[in-house]
Amino acid sequence: MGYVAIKGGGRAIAGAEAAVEALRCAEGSTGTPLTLSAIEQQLRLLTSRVVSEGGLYHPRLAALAIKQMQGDTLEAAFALRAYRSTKPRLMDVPVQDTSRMRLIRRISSAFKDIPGGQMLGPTTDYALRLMRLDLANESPEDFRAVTRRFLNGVADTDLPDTFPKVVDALREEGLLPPLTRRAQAAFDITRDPLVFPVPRSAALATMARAETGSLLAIAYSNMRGYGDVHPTIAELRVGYVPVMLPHPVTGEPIEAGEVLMTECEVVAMYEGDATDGPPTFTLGYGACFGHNEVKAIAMAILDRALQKGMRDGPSNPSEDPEFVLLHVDGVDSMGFASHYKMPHYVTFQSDMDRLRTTQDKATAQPTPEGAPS
Amino acid sequence: MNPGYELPLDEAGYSFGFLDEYAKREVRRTILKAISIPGYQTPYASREMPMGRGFGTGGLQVTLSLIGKGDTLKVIDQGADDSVNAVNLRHFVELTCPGVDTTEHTAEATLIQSRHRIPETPLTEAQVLILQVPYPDPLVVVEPSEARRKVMHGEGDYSRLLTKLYEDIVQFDEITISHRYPTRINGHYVIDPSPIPRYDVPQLHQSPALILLGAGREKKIYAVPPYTRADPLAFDDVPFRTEDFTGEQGQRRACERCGATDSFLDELIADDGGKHWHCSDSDYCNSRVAGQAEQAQETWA
Amino acid sequence: MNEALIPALQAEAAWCIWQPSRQQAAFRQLMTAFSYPGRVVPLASGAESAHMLVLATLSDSACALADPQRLLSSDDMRRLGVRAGSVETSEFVLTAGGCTLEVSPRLGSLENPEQGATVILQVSSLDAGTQLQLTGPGIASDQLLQVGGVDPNWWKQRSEWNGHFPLGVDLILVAKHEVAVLPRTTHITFKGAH
Amino acid sequence: MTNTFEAPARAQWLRLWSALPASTVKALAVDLAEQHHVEDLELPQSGLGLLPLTDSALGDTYFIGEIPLAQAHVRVTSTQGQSTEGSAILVDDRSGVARAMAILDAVLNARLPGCEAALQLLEQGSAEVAQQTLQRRALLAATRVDFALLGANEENDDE
Repeated sequence: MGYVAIKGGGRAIAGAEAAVEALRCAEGSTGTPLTLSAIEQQLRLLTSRVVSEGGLYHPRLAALAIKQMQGDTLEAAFALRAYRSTKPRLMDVPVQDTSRMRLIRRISSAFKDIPGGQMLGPTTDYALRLMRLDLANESPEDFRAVTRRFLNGVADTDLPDTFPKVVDALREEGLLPPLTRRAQAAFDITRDPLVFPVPRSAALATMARAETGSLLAIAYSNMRGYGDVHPTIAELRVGYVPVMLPHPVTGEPIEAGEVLMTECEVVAMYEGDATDGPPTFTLGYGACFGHNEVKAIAMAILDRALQKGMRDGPSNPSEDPEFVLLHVDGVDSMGFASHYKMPHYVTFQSDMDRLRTTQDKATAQPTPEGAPS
Repeated sequence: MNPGYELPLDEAGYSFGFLDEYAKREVRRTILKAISIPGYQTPYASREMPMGRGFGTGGLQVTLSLIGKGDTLKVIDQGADDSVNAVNLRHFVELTCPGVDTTEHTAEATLIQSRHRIPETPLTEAQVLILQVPYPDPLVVVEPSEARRKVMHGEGDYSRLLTKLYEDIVQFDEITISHRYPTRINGHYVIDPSPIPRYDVPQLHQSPALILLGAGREKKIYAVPPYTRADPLAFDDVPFRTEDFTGEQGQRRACERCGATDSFLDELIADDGGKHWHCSDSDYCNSRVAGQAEQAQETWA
Repeated sequence: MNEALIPALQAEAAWCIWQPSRQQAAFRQLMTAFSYPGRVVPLASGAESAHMLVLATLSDSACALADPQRLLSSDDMRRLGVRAGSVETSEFVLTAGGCTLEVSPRLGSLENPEQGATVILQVSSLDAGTQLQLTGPGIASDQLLQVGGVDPNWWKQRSEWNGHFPLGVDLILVAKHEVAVLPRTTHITFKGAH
Repeated sequence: MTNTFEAPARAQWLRLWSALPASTVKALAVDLAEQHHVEDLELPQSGLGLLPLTDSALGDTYFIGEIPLAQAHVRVTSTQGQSTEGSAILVDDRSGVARAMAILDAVLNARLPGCEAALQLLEQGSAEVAQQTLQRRALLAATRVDFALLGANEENDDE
């Protein structure tokens, strides 16, 4: 047990706050504060992670949270979540169409020549993980020249900004079951508790704002052998989806803004004993705010695994909706882990009272095995 | 964001009570239903708060939906106003609710938010007690499915829970539940009274003050209305027992600070390894010490 | 949306019932009335209408309100932002005590008794009329309440609706400026004839 | 050049104005508010909206997360008594900017005095958007995998 804080808690907390701030600014005389746009641009993948795990597409606020939380993605996502509680819900947004995504990257590992072509976009997939020492002392002039030089180097093209989805091509060939739009209303995880069984829309929403590492770990368990998805990436897309909303006066849809997102479909082996009709491939779907490919792929694999679990019952952890969905949220899990740091003196006191009483009773009338002590 | 975007610092101020008005209205509707159905875990859309799940977000959402100018708030954790978590919550309310007073004196408070204790000083009709709840449903131990638990609660069917208690007695000759002691409200719903010690459970019974319980992570609010029966589950032959503070010589231990023999005690271990006993309710202890000081002065005068 | 219409209402004397701070104070009075059934609690003041203040405090676009006797203007409904619903399906029912309802409001279910309706009943007075003797949660020994302008059949209907706890309806009795509440748990016995 | 610029469909206006610094748009709105009488039909608000998408595997609708929303709805009445409604809804958290665009929206739609300036901002905005589109296309064009050319000569991978 220990020391009960009768006094001093307040002073200690104020001190802790100051101590954290002191370390944030400890760079000293040579230090310059990070600007939010620098974080949003130069740490764009970190910002992406925070907007998706925070469940709110606001890159600038995410950048502020990253600065304030000194780079802790869990805490930054948490700050974004809490901010949501102060804002009213203004309207029911109509369903948006991701095929209108303005792409910056698009690949398929299933087909060489996909309609519209493959474009690697800004990826480090094939980059050698060698330290670029030239970045150590980058001059502002060089830094600012880079993008301009890149643009000048590229000949203007007649590329469209939207492309057909690969899975649609597969459907036309009959390799995938036709897309049957479902009427069922989407599950709102920000308002309704997850009481199992939950619809697939609840699973997709939960994974879309899940913590990347948690999602990856459970998906990896399936890839390694605690599962049988064996995915092939039909298409992985990164781009900006225009958000079309009805003009309050005319009622006609207008473009109110854009949202950067990553979307991925994986094809998994067909199910021999599937439905009636001829066997087809099965699909898994993953998507999240921002540019976060590992998260989208992990989610797609888990979606496919959960589809199986929801239909036939789980045969391993990654197919169990309750196991997966209740343990991938970074804000919940982090919060609960942290709360154990709080005082539990009173409950522990009455625990000891119960233990002693039962011990006394046990010693009073010793059992053959002898009394616990 | 567009290159030209700037955060709306002029528009970014937090509104009174942090939560948006729609969220408050929903919590308020939920509270009224919880009072109308004593002990029933009323579901609501719990919002994320700027502190971790498990740090009292449920109690806090209730407090923020109640509080207004003219209120005086007391926040305690483990019975102490200056316990780190209590300080943190009080600071947050001071930050987001300008014009609200805070106090450490139970008697002065109109709202009391607490984790793990009910103050020793009896509450009045002018006060509301808000308890932070980590696990709201006492039936979880016997029934994993919430759908089935809701039916059992509705029917007031707690046979399986009583069986569980009875098995305890058979094994240990004693009910081993230390805190969160299942308690039946107005003869129907059995609640988890939050992790208060058994010592505090009798205070739920016929309390003049309204008692609200908020579980943020589990998205539930329930209530023990004033002047309402609250009976801890027990058996005729094995009665409900509160914590026992009898010392080696069979006397009731006293607080070594204020001498109280009628309060819940914290057991402290000093650096020399010796055991010491203090009131867990710091305000109760402090005001007794202060009272004794006054008396001492009077006797000198 | 309530907040959105504040300017439109500036003209009216009663506009402040749309203010968050006013609604917070009103809620606390209502909560007291729910906690101590049968106690007459002052609510509205001056030009404020008590039943509008109750609705502004408790209802919004997330709920449905039934108004079978058309006691509210369409402007009132728009300002509340509440959905108009039928008596059988709405969370809130606003009605005059003079006449009874043809159909039963929502009583909730065994699993979700909170879905039982809240009925806002307009009465002529809370200090004269039928004498009710009340017992139940929130009442130390017993509580007397006098209610004027309520059709005697109301009490019959209420006891039928609340016959199977936890199902039932909760009643907010609203006079000009005061309210008194009869939650489903309150038991009524009548003192003398009326 | 302003004269030659054709006003795009009203559905595009907000996107184009949004591409400009908010200060520019707000400044014009202030001018217009001085020339005309502006009343708020709804209080300008900022808040959130859940973003529903359709998944391309099974066609389920789901919420990927929330987006900030700011909206305003005004009536603008000119000194000649000509009256018209304008409004704006943005993926943004600045109700002030939404209100400014709502005013521009009304003035330009009814061709009230001052609409030329609003039109000019549209032109500037479309230039910005064109620039942005060019940048994104470059990301694609520079990284296109042309299987036809593989092996032929790695060097000119462009087209």
